[in-house]
Amino acid sequence: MVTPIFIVATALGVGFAIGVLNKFGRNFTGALVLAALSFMTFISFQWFYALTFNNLSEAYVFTGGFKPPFAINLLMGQYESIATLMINLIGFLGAVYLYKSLKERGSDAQVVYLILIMALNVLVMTRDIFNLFVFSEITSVAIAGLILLEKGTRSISAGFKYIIATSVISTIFLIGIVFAYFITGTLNIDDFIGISLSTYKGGTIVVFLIMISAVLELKPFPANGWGIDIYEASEAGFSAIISAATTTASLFVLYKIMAFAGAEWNYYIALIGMITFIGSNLLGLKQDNTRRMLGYSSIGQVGLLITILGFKDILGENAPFIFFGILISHYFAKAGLFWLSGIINASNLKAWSIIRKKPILLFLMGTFIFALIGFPPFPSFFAKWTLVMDLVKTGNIVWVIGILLGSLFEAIYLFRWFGYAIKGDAEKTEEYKIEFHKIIPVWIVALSLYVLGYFIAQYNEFTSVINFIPLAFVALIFAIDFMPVLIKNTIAIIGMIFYFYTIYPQLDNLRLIFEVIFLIGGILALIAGYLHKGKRIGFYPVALLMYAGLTGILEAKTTLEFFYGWELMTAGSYFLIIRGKRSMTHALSYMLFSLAGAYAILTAFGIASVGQSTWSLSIINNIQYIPLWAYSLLIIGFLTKTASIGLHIWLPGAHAEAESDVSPMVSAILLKAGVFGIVLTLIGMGAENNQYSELVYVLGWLGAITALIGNLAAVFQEDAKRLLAYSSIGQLGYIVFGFAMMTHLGWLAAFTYTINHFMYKSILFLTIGAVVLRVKTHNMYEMGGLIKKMPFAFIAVLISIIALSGVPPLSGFAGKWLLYNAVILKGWYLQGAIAFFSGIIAFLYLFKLISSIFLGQLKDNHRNVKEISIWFIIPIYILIVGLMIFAAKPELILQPLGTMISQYFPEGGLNWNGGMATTSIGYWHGTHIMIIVGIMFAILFSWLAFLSRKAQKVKQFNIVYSGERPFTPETTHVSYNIFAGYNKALGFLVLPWITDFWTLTTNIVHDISGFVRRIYSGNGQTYLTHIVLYVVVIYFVFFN
Amino acid sequence: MNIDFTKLFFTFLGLMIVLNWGLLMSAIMRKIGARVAGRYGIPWFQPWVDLIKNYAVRSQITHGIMFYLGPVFRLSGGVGLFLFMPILFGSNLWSNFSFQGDLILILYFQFFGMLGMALGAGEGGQPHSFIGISRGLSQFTTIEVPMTLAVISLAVQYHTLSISEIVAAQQGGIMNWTMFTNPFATAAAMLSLLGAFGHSPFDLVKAPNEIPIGPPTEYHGTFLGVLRTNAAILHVVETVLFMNLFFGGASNWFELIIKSFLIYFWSVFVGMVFPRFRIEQSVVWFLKVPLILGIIAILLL
Amino acid sequence: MLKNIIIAVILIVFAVLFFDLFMLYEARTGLTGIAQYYAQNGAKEVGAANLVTSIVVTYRGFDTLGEVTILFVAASIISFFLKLKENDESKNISSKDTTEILVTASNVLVPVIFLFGIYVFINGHLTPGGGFQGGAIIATGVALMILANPNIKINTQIIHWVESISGVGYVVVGIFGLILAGGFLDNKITGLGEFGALFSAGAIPIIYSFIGLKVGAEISNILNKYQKSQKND
Amino acid sequence: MINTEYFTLGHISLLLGFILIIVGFWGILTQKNIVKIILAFSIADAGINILIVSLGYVIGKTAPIIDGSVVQKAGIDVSDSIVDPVPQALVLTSIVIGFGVTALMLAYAMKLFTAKKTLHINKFNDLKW
Repeated sequence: MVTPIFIVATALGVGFAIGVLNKFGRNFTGALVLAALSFMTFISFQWFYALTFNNLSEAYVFTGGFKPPFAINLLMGQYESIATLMINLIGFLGAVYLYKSLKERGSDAQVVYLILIMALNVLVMTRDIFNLFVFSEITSVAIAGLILLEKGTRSISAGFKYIIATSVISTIFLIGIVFAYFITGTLNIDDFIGISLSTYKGGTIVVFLIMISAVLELKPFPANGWGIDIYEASEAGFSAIISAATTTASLFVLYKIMAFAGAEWNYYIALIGMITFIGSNLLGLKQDNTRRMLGYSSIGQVGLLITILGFKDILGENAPFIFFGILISHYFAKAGLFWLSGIINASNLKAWSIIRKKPILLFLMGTFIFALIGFPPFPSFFAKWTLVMDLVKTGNIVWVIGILLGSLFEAIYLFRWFGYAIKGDAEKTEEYKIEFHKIIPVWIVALSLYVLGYFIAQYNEFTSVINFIPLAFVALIFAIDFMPVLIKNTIAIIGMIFYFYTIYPQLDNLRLIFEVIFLIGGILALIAGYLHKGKRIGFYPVALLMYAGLTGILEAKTTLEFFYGWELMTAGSYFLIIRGKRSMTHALSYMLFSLAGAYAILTAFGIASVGQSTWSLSIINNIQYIPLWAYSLLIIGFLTKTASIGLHIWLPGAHAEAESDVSPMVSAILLKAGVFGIVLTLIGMGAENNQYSELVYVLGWLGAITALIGNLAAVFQEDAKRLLAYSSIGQLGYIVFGFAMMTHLGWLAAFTYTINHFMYKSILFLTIGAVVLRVKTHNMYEMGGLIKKMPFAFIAVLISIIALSGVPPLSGFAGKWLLYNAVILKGWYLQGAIAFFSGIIAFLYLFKLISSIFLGQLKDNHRNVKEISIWFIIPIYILIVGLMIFAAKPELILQPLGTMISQYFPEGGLNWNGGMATTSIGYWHGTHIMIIVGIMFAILFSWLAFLSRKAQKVKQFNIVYSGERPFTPETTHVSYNIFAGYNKALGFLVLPWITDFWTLTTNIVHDISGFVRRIYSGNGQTYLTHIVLYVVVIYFVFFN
Repeated sequence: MNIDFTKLFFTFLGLMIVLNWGLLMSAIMRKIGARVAGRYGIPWFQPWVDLIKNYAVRSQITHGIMFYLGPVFRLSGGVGLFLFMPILFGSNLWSNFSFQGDLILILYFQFFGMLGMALGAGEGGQPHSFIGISRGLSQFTTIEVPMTLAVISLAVQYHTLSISEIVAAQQGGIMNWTMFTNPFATAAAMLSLLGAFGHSPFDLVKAPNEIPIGPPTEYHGTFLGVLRTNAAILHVVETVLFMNLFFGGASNWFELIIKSFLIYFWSVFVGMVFPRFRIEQSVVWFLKVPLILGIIAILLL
Repeated sequence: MLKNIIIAVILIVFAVLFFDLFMLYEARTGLTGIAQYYAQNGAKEVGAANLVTSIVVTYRGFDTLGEVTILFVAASIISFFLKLKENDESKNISSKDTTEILVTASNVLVPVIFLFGIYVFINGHLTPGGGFQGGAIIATGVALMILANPNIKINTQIIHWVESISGVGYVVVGIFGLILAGGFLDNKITGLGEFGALFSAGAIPIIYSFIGLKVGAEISNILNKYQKSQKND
Repeated sequence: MINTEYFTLGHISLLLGFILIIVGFWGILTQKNIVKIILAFSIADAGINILIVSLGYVIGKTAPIIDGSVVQKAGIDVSDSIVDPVPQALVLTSIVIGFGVTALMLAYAMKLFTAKKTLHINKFNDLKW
């Protein structure tokens, strides 16, 4: 074992020696610095490994040959080893990244960099408070110098602000230190802990001074203008070091100081952190400069970490896991993002669209952003989960709300930025080249995030249950992303079939239904993907990511697994959605609603775990602490995914703009995840013995109104896919309504709708998508007469709209019939009437859909279009077969469904007598009706065909038209705004007031952000005033 | 399903009776209308003449397969409604196939013909068809609202969705009719009936003089014949539905004829008095008084 | 106006805070804590007559290493911060002629000042003074040279050599302490020698010499950079 | 209130230190010239150094250098006759650090002046919000 003092000795030895060795050139000194850093990394890694895996006990390093407190000592313990490893690793990678900048500035800059990293190590390890001061001064001075790596006035003024600010802070720190020495006669931190400094006479004020300066070093909001400037002004590679390494060290300093500050500080620390977290992320919203935005994000993340430190006693043994989980994610991700920002060199967020030229950079950027927000499989996911669980368990729900609010703010600007990168309008097309030494560190940190995510998950008992196999499959697909579609699609389909085959015996009937929808539906939608030529870069990994998440939800045995699957699904579907044209804003709002929903679910899981000894998903069946809130949160969370009214604004755009074979995935399949969640929640509420009738009553109304508004809005659409999207909202409204009834029949109806909606909405989206591919427009009024060109598509749409509208004899009627019976038996007449009203409204848009596209006048530019692709016809007709079987033999599906529902609602099911289903009020024989209608239809058709056998086929335009010939198909094809009268009568119901509401909310938040950030006037003196004012305020708050 | 040929025969017979009664009824109504307007009117056999003429037209044109399917769907809708409707109370032979499905089936089967017709007409590419259909569908959505409320009210009142049982519950005197036991539901339904029959003021679907005859503009010859046949059947079946639900049903053909005539006359009567609504007017109209009546019917349960 | 009030309030609150601290203070009549330990054992353990030196160089030697480092870092930063463009190197600094007295005095005094500085750091373990003080004194000499002749060419190579070698030497001595004695920067790598003699207190005179040279070199370096940067104008 | 009986040399220098710090802070917060701000910082720094030294003061004791002037107990135990040596060591460090930081600040000031030909701090607000 190499003693940790060699970290210092190496850095200083090399650093001092370079003054002579610089004769050998800057490359030589650069290599020397790298060698020193790698040796330092090796030392801390060696300690980390020994302390973690070989159960070595922590080691003190004594300097001067005397024992503390008489001499300065360093400690290398478990946490120190992690922190120093992190600092040295990022130091090394950063040096690789900055190699050229440092070289350009000469050996002096190289040395300063090396010494900075060394000083950060000492900050972590030292146990002497004055030594802490000395090395924090070294850090400050070194940072102030290295800011100058970036040339120009901006970096100089930022550096000056930084150095005067840190000087003031260290003045306060020093006063605290000397008085601490004066009252205790020692400078050793362990002594302070031993004698509990704060209980000394005057100890509180001394601790206050020390603590406040340690906090100020971490740039708390709002006394942090000087700190944000350096993120913006310094060279990207160095911002990464500040954000990753300096932060780690400063947090560690705070941690050490908190050890002797006394528990009464914990609350204030947590509060300071929380204000910083929320405040910084709020201000991040208004930023359009990348680095500055990342700076706000960094400070925000530090705020969160400070809060965690404040809660360390409450979090108990999970505290290190949470702290390091979030810290490591932040550290890698933020370093990676800063480095990327140096490679791309686009200061304005909108200019980031140039990153698209190198898709692999997008992958890296996405990795970092998702890691920052806390998506699986990154460490922050597990840490945030544990944090929220523990905070809720200990009754700190308000804090959880704060954390989630801050995270949401952060998500807004980070995903907005990501959206610009993926989909923004690329104005400039200037080439940029990626330097090898710059991209390598980025790759290393990105891959480390994945690897660490896996290992972190294994670390904890309750996180080790995660099933990583689907994710591994996604990784495999990602690895072969360079292959053509044919191969990837086949592998994906085979993989999903195989996975379905292995997984289905493990699932109960409820989950099996959803698994069929998710996986079989997914496979069918993937078949359409064969249409694509080329590589379709990036599609398969994200599609499979979504499916991995979806199946993860079903397999989940614990709340963590469920949430893990949920987040994977959100991530995958986000990417699927943003792949569409013009879907930047839609994907953003999808992500934000999903995240807000996910946070609601997370909080609810936390509440559910109060008083439980297990993490099993079944804890939601027996929530002991504020159950009504928990269930409400769960429902709200899941309603974001089912796009209930009020939470639906993301859906129309997202579905409409998605690619042709993606729309069915995100509509017919994805929305069902929300349905599954609602089912789970309602089962949790006790199904038949449900005590939350008010909640489900509200839910029922919500469902009915969603159905009405969704369908009504669909009527007024001109974009075919948008129409279908609104229709999905309406259909999901029925489903929610059905489940909310909490009766056997209600659930049966809802499940029938669920299955039906999956089938007919898949067919519709696939068909319309395929048509759109042929005619190159979404607008229905630009189509028309396509029945002649695409009879197969027409038949598919015809059958599915008959099913959707609920007209007998197809399967949609089963749902309507069940719903009627359920409504009447439940007594929800008015809600029921609204639901049925909206069901009839569906006719309007269905007619518009089919007639505008397939009937009427063929447009001149479509005279040569062909039938839709065979790769679409195959899955469409497989689904049609399914639909017809359901229609002809409904008992095949309804009977097992009934059996399954009987577990939860034993009473009031259907009675089956052969094919005849009866309830206490109604009856229905699906098969017979099908036969009767079929025979009748056949007879009448033959009759008419016989009578009209001599009818002569005429060409287009040969119509009754006052003896004139219509001029163009455009003027003759009645489609645009066809329901104008209806709009005049009922259009007021679908005025976009919900969108307006959300827009207003967004604007208000942004205005607040814009207003608050004016405190950052850019004036260094103002920042100093902020710092001292902050001290004053905390002084008053703490001492009242 | 065991095929009962006797029953099948009676079903066919019933269909014929209904068809002819429907034709006759339409002739009577037109005659009444003419007299009110001070004209002489048509002879009573005019509908038969028209029908035969239509079926006999020799030259026909078609716009495609869906153009055929439109009238077929339409007629299937009418015939299907007849098939699933118990015609006479207490008679197994005249109850058709009503034991395969209940009131909900009837309600939703109405859409079968409508939807098919809309699509068939659509293939013609005739702008007036589209206009007619869009008006028809718009109006239809709101017509159904009071009707739905009335049906729910009835189902709750009688605790069944079976039409036969609803009729059975109304036996034993005129005061047992739904008309008296649930007057608000009856009123709501009867107002929605006005829309369903499409007489003035709700005749903007076909809107003569405005968009020739709306959806079927492009249809002629046998196609038109089929549509006319359907219209006759449908009118009777719809009145029979109302009769069954609200006016005690009928235990013999005579009673059926009287009641269906009166119910049909109600819509003709209103049509004589009021001028045509515009679409937004009629949509809103159904969401006012009829809707309120329907809600009252529900709330009074 | 508001700003002034805020500043006034801030200063008042700080005054209150300091007053609290002031009230904590009561004059000591004896030593406590680690100071007492140093007073009792310092001479014995470290062997330096100047207790402050034994604390600075040995007990808290690690701090001192940091101190040296901070000067080194500051000097390095200033040297790349104020680095001149190639063509500026040869320019002359325009300034008024310095007085004869200053030039003469500097010629006489500079060697004496250097000597005095060396004396101060070599005797740092015995008398008041030490490496920092000595180094600072040496740098004063350099400052005087610059004042006397603003265009003087200071041999930066020597400064760098001195700085580097003394810096590395300091670290190496520290590592010897780790290997041969009780820990990094332990002075007992040689015998402690006779108390109060010049060659006593183990490695302290060596370390203090390194520090003195290094500090002198560093400060001179900074002065040199400031001097050169005047060529910019 | 302050008991004048115990108002020693230590008190006076301590008070002086505090006053200097406050003055320094006042200068930092109000002066617009960057060099003046740096000077103000130096004043505050000096105040702290005075503070540190004052805290090591022991009534009636001498400097912690073991020579003839100090009373030695057994051997070389001088704990009864010297002032606290630790603050003296600390103040040395503090001074050196203050020197380094001030030097760097001045370098910055020079560069800032070169950039904008002014030392008014309000002019250097390119980065904001």
